Amino acid sequence: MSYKTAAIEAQHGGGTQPVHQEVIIAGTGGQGIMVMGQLLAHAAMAEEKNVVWFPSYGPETRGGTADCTVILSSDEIGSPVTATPDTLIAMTQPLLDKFAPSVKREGVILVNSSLAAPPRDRDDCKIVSVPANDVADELGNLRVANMVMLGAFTELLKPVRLESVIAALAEVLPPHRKALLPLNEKALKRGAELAGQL
Amino acid sequence: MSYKTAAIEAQHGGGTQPVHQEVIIAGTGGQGIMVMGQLLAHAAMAEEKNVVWFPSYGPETRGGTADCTVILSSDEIGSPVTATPDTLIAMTQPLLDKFAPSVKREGVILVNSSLAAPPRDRDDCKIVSVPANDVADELGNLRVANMVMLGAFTELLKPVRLESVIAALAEVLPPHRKALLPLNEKALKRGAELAGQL
Amino acid sequence: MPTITIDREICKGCELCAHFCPQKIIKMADGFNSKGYRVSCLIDCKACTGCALCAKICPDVAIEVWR
Amino acid sequence: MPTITIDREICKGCELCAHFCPQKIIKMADGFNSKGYRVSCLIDCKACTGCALCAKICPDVAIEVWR
Amino acid sequence: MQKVFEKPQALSDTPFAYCPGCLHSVVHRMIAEVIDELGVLDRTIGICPVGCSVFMYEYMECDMIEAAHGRAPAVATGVKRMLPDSVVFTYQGDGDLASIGTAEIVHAAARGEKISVIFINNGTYGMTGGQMAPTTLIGQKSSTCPGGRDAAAAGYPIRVCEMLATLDGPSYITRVAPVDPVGLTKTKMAIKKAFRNQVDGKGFSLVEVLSNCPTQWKMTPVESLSWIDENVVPYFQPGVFADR
Amino acid sequence: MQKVFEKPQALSDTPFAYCPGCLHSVVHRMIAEVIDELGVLDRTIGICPVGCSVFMYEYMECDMIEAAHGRAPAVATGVKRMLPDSVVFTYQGDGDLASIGTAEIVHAAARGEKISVIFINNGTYGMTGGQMAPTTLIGQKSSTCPGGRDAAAAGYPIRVCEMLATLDGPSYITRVAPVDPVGLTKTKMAIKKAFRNQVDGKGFSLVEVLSNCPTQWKMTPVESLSWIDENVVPYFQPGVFADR
Amino acid sequence: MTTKKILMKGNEAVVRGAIAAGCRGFFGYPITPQNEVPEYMSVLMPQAGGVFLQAESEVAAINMVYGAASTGARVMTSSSSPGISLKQEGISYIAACELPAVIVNVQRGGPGLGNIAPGQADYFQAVKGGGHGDYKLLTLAPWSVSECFYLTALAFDLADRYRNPAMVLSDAIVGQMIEPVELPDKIEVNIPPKPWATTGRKGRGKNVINSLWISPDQMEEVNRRLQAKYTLAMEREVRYQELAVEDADLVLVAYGSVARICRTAVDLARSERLSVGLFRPIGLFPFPTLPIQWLAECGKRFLVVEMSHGQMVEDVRLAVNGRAEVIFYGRSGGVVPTPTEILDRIRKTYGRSAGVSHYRLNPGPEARR
Amino acid sequence: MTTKKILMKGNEAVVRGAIAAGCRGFFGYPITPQNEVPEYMSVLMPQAGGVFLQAESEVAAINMVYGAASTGARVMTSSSSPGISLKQEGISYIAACELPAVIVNVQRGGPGLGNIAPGQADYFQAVKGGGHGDYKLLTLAPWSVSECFYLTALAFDLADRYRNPAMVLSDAIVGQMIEPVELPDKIEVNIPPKPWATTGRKGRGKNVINSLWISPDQMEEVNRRLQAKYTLAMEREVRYQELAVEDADLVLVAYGSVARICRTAVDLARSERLSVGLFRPIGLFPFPTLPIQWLAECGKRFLVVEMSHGQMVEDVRLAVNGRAEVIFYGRSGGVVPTPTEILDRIRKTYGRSAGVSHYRLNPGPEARR
Ligand SMILES: Cc1ncc(C[n+]2csc(CCOP(=O)(O)OP(=O)(O)O)c2C)c(N)n1
Ligand SMILES: Cc1ncc(C[n+]2csc(CCOP(=O)(O)OP(=O)(O)O)c2C)c(N)n1
Ligand code: SF4
Ligand code: SF4
Ligand code: SF4
Ligand code: SF4
Ligand code: SF4
Ligand code: SF4
Ligand SMILES: [Mg+2]
Ligand SMILES: [Mg+2]
Repeated sequence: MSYKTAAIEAQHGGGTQPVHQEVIIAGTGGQGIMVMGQLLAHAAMAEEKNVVWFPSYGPETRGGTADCTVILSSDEIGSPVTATPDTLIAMTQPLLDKFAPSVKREGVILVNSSLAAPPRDRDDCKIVSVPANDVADELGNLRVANMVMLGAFTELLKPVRLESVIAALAEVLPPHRKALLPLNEKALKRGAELAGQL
Repeated sequence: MSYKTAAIEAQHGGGTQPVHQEVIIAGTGGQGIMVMGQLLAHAAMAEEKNVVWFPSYGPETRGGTADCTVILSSDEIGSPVTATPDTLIAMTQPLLDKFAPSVKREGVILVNSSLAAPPRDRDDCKIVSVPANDVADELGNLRVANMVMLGAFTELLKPVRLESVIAALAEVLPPHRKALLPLNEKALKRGAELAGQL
Repeated sequence: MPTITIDREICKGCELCAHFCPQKIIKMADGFNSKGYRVSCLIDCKACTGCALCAKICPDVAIEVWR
Repeated sequence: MPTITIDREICKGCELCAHFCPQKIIKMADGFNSKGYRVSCLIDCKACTGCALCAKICPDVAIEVWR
Repeated sequence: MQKVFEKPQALSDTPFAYCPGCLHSVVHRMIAEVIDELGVLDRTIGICPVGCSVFMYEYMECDMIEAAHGRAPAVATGVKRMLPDSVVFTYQGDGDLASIGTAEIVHAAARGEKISVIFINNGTYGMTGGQMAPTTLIGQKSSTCPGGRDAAAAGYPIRVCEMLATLDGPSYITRVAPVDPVGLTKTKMAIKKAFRNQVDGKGFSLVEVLSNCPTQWKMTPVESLSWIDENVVPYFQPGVFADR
Repeated sequence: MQKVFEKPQALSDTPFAYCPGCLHSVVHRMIAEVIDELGVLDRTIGICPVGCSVFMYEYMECDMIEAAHGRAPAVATGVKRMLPDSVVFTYQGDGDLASIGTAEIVHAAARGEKISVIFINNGTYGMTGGQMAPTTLIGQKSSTCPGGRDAAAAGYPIRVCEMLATLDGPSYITRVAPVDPVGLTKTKMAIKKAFRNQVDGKGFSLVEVLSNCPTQWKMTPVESLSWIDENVVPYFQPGVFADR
Repeated sequence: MTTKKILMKGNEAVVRGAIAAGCRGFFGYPITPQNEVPEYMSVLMPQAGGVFLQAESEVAAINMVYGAASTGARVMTSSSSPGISLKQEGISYIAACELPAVIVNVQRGGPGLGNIAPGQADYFQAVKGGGHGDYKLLTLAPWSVSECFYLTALAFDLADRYRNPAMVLSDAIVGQMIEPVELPDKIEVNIPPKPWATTGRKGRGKNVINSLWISPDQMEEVNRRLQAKYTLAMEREVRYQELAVEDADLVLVAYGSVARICRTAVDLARSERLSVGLFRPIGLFPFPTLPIQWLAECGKRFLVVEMSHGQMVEDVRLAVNGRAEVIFYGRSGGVVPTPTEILDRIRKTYGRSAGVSHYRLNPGPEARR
Repeated sequence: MTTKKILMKGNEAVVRGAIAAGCRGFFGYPITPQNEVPEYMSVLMPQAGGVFLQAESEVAAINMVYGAASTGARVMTSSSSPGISLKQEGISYIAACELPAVIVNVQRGGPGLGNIAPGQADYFQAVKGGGHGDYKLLTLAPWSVSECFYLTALAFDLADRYRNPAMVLSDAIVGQMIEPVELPDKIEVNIPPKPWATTGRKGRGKNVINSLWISPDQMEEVNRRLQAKYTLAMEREVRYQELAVEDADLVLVAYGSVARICRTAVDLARSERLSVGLFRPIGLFPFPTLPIQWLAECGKRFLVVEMSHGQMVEDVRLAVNGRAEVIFYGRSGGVVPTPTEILDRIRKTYGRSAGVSHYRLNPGPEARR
């Protein structure tokens, strides 16, 4: 019994088809970056996948940038960090610039094209532009730009089902945001729709 | 050139006849134990001897016991502490009891017989009783009991000359005790006198 | 004629200037700047007294006042 | 008749009892105790009122009062 | 036509990273204006705290030192004692000054240390996520008193000005509320006086600014100012507590 | 004839190691008497400081904890919160309480922590050799201000009672001077009230005792009491600063 | 008995582990990246009938813990690097008084104010003694959310068993990451009787909690007692995990989050047919000296990976004692080594002849040979 | 140019050394056995035109030093064990900001409140890092009153040379003992220019003293810079003294006051014809690793003597790296080992065949083999 099989068998005892997705979501504090990752994590758990979410903030809670890593896998997850994500979801230009070079070849880069221009030097990746802020503005609240992006990502990569993400909303949104639940759902769906059209 | 000679030559380049005296002076805080040791140290330095003085107190400055070690030597002094003094000057019973067993065979134990009874189990040592408090009381100030003892010690062991000790008084006594200088000198002499009579 | 200029790239859309303006001539614009903030703008230059209250409360020093 | 007892082995000779005694009947003794302190003593039992002021100020609780 | 209001010289070009509507940067600007007006940019040394204003050294054009949480008054003391001709100020939050740094501020005040302290009381730990501060009001919610501050469990808010005014050291102690035009003006004047005291060789000056934290209070900036007016001011009365 | 004054039960038989004439042990005795009188020996936990009274645990018959220098109020808080039915007191010197432990005493007071604090203000660091304390008077000599305390260099003495009385937390704050028969009686009464407050479920109580240090002051005990009366009392006025 | 799988943050699991273990007193002060600990405590502790108190500072918090632990209750505090530095005097007191208590350090990037990114540069402080005097903290290092729960609970047991403070040495990755866990509703809690506690005499003789021993002989006696406990713990409380070491030629040594990253690096290396294994100390004090010594005697080489400039590597070198090559790779200041960069390091070192490494104090961030 | 011989206390010599080296700011808080330092400072510093300030606490003192050092002046603080623990956060900040400053620790018996007798159990805290993060203190250990003077002065030079805090690790023996010294009236003082100091801009661009680096890459850069300095110091600043080691078979290793006691023990041993020598590290960080390694390669055995339960012995073992036997003898809690008991230990170990010692973490007070 090789080391690898041993480890997997010991921990899981089988499963469905092997999945492994490493996602980095990045933007500014206040854009709801963390919530995006957490929704993904909840959805993945509901679907019995292994998942780890790991955040990285700017200065304590304030000002500047925020990013989080979500790793979904049918295997047990070792490293909760990655230097080479499969997918990048970039909500602003500076963060796009920072992380775009790290995405794996053949990877996917989702760009919030309301605030950032798609990278030109990653023609080895699939680049998807989503005008998330504009769409959110249309929906009536700039704050749901994150949901638009997440919806698009889910539709595109299908790491989890959109319903699982929607189901997770209730658990993840902070109490004082509960009123916005329907709007968030709408934004997720709108994002998915957009991605479907691409 | 052996190790030992090398060290000595390097440091001194000769000297008078070799001397080495390790003295422990012990009593209660307030009895002027430290001053006794410091006077000895000053006198020794004035006589160009090597000397180290090292104090050991009870709780920070207060309550309980105090002792100090004085090592006088014509050699350079290594350890500033000793487990086996040549001489013990004990100002109270508890400290006498504590240190008497450590005195070297053939050593000397000076006992303040106003407050302590000479030890019975050290017949290998020279035991000298000085009723220092009574003498000090006679002199008009209990505080100079320490000087009585120191005078006696100097006369007996002659580690330094009594004049050197007297000369050191001016340097060692704290400013607010300067008025007591003549009394201290008197007490030193009285102690020496007593020891001479023994 | 007194007026103000608002640097829309610096503005964070906090609305304090609008709140403080005695003339009530600052409103929040449609759309947003490159950081995603909905910015403020002067809607009636003529009414501006140059009192600078908007500038004094602006946390981001986005406003300059001319008189 | 009120009186006090002073434990001379506990007494540290601070003289506060003498200072506080309204009857001024505590004085410092000649000689000293085994710790080398000159101790206080009641010099006039008859005059003691048992007011216990000496005891209340004695830092070393060396004084007991009888009444 | 001329510019009658613009960014002061003592403020750098770095954009503020504060949340929208946060008054931290309004106070920064006023300090910079005062430095300009007194012409002391070249001899001013500022001490920033640990708190949301931790990056103040990026915003100011004078020499700056980043202090450990709560210790700005001690750091300022070290600086001022070595350089008596300098103008030294600390800028501190309520967690920084009134909680972990209580001993340092009390003793700097008692020593009459010749420094100017700008104290931003926003009733919360803005930077670390809205925990209870020593100045959080009874009943006010925070991430460590989610049900609202309960005096029985968490005690009462501390009035720093009143407390320090019992000391003989301070020259000037005042509390201001920049929530309306008059409050803004008073705040600026108070800061100016606190700095001028140093120029005049006077001792310890402290300006407590009743400030906001729209993010942790979960309010809009405009709401946050009304909230100060209605809830904070009644407990923390503006005024001059020492002037000598 | 019966004994009308003797050593209280709550005091152990260990002889005091204080210098002759030091009032530390007078206050110890009063605390012990109060414990006896209130019948709380079995539920009292005392916290001793670092200072000359560091050995208080040897003198008391109740459970005792030796705190780190200045932290007795925090230690007491930990105890009292875990054992709300206990009677918890701290005993602290002026270096301990008013210097290194400033933050801890201010916050215990602000929280209205249900403890009794006995604060021995002797204007010096007795234990470590007579250094300047935060309560050393202007002009008073110490081993770290051998020429006398100079306000310009070392600031002004801190009036702890007045400072803490600005807080809403404390139930009872008083200063007493046991330098004469009346002062002795008031001291005892104040300590008793501070303890009774706990029995009654009330909050934070503090008794500041103007005490002496004949050794470091380089005076006889009798002189030291007059010195308090003539020099300390005028700056540190006895009185009740909070009672609610 | 386990509840269903739920998503949880490492810091929350610390809180739940503590409460499950019977912790009934929490005293802390906010600092990122551990803020979830006091925040969850402020909700859950009152529910459990315990005490939550936000202290005025870390210094006050550790002294409240000292007082609360004196009453015999299970109590804790939590902080991150700079805050832990402030607690050093208090920790030394708690150890000297032989009080059981738990201290959590969610390490961040340092030194100084540093940043709130992950770090492991407080290892020396934790295991050698950041405070004064000869004491040790029983130190556990979780690498997962589930271990945050179980090792925190274990820390309380160890603290009581040895009457000594125990530390949970977490970091910003372990504390901040969220993963699914299945936690038991209840765990077995055996709190030993504490006849020494200062609870009020209640009829017995008086108890005293004290670390002042003016007589050096008595103080040395206390020290000997402490050392005897540590010796016992060294025999009984060694905890570690080995992964694929049997046939490994090169053994990675790492703890906490870095061990997880190394685990992925081992997978990557194995897929390149490099015989690499992982040795993960779970307890940092007592350190798994003998198991490492044994591996060294088996002829393995070691690559120690830390988010520091070389701290745990000293304990590895002391264990190996010259018998095998010990290579170090470290990142610092909040930089997290990635699986690929570790793989890179493995590739570079792999196949080199196993010479004895010449130890240099403080190897730089680059490996030294 | 030297003055006449005078009697002086170690702590006073520290003060005189500091002032001779141009120290012009002292910020401290009383604690035995270092009280003579602030007391002499309060008199001598104003005479030298400098600042003496008694801080409200050790925490305040170290942060005053941080501020004062930021101005570029030579400044210092001093304390003893528990007080030094309280300074750990501040020390980490000073190191992170690359500020030169001197910290004196007159070590006493611990842990906890302990006592005021001599101790050496703060070695780990001093040289490994009691505060958070990867920093080092340039650490010097005097063994005589005269070294208290010269090493304190040197500490200021080192601090400036490396822009790093330096520690004088004294103890209650060295600090409290009085011996005759001949001190120079003046020593050479070369304070380098400090263009980074926050003195007010005075026409230049603004200066900032800061240890906050939110970006891990920048923070790592700071760490690499620190490590590079430490590496340089390891090459240049190794200080030690050897006594009679050439023909020695057994080498005592000890620092500070214990080294002096060992020196007498060496005399005693030599008089019994035992070939014993003494190796005394004068700098503790950088540690004299190579010289010890060299002695190990020459086949010497080592007996490390400390007033601790085994701290410096780890650095000796790391240097020896399995090449020779390392025996430990320690006393603690304020107990001072006497020359005769060390001689006893020498006698016992002498003549034993030189096997490689099996290292055990934390050897007890008794020697282990
Ligand atoms: C020693 C230490 N403890 C805690 C922290 C974490 N911390 C950073 S800012 C802060 C409080 C900030 O609150 P405040 O001072 O009120 O400033 P604000 O953010 O509200 O402006 C705390 C506790 C720290 N950095 N260092
Ligand atoms: C952290 C720490 N700092 C300093 C000391 C040294 N120290 C012991 S007692 C004391 C001050 C004592 O003064 P005070 O509190 O006024 O008590 P007193 O002796 O006058 O009764 C100090 C500074 C210590 N033990 N611990
Ligand atoms: S200057 Fe005055 S009137 Fe003009 S926009 Fe600003 S606030 Fe309004
Ligand atoms: S106050 Fe300043 S930042 Fe706020 S909306 Fe107006 S211009 Fe924008
Ligand atoms: S009881 Fe009163 S009268 Fe009697 S001796 Fe004492 S103080 Fe004097
Ligand atoms: S008050 Fe007490 S200790 Fe003082 S002299 Fe009187 S009996 Fe003695
Ligand atoms: S968290 Fe609060 S105090 Fe901090 S920047 Fe945002 S609004 Fe201002
Ligand atoms: S030093 Fe002062 S306070 Fe301490 S016991 Fe002596 S007289 Fe009392
Ligand atoms: Mg705040
Ligand atoms: Mg005092």
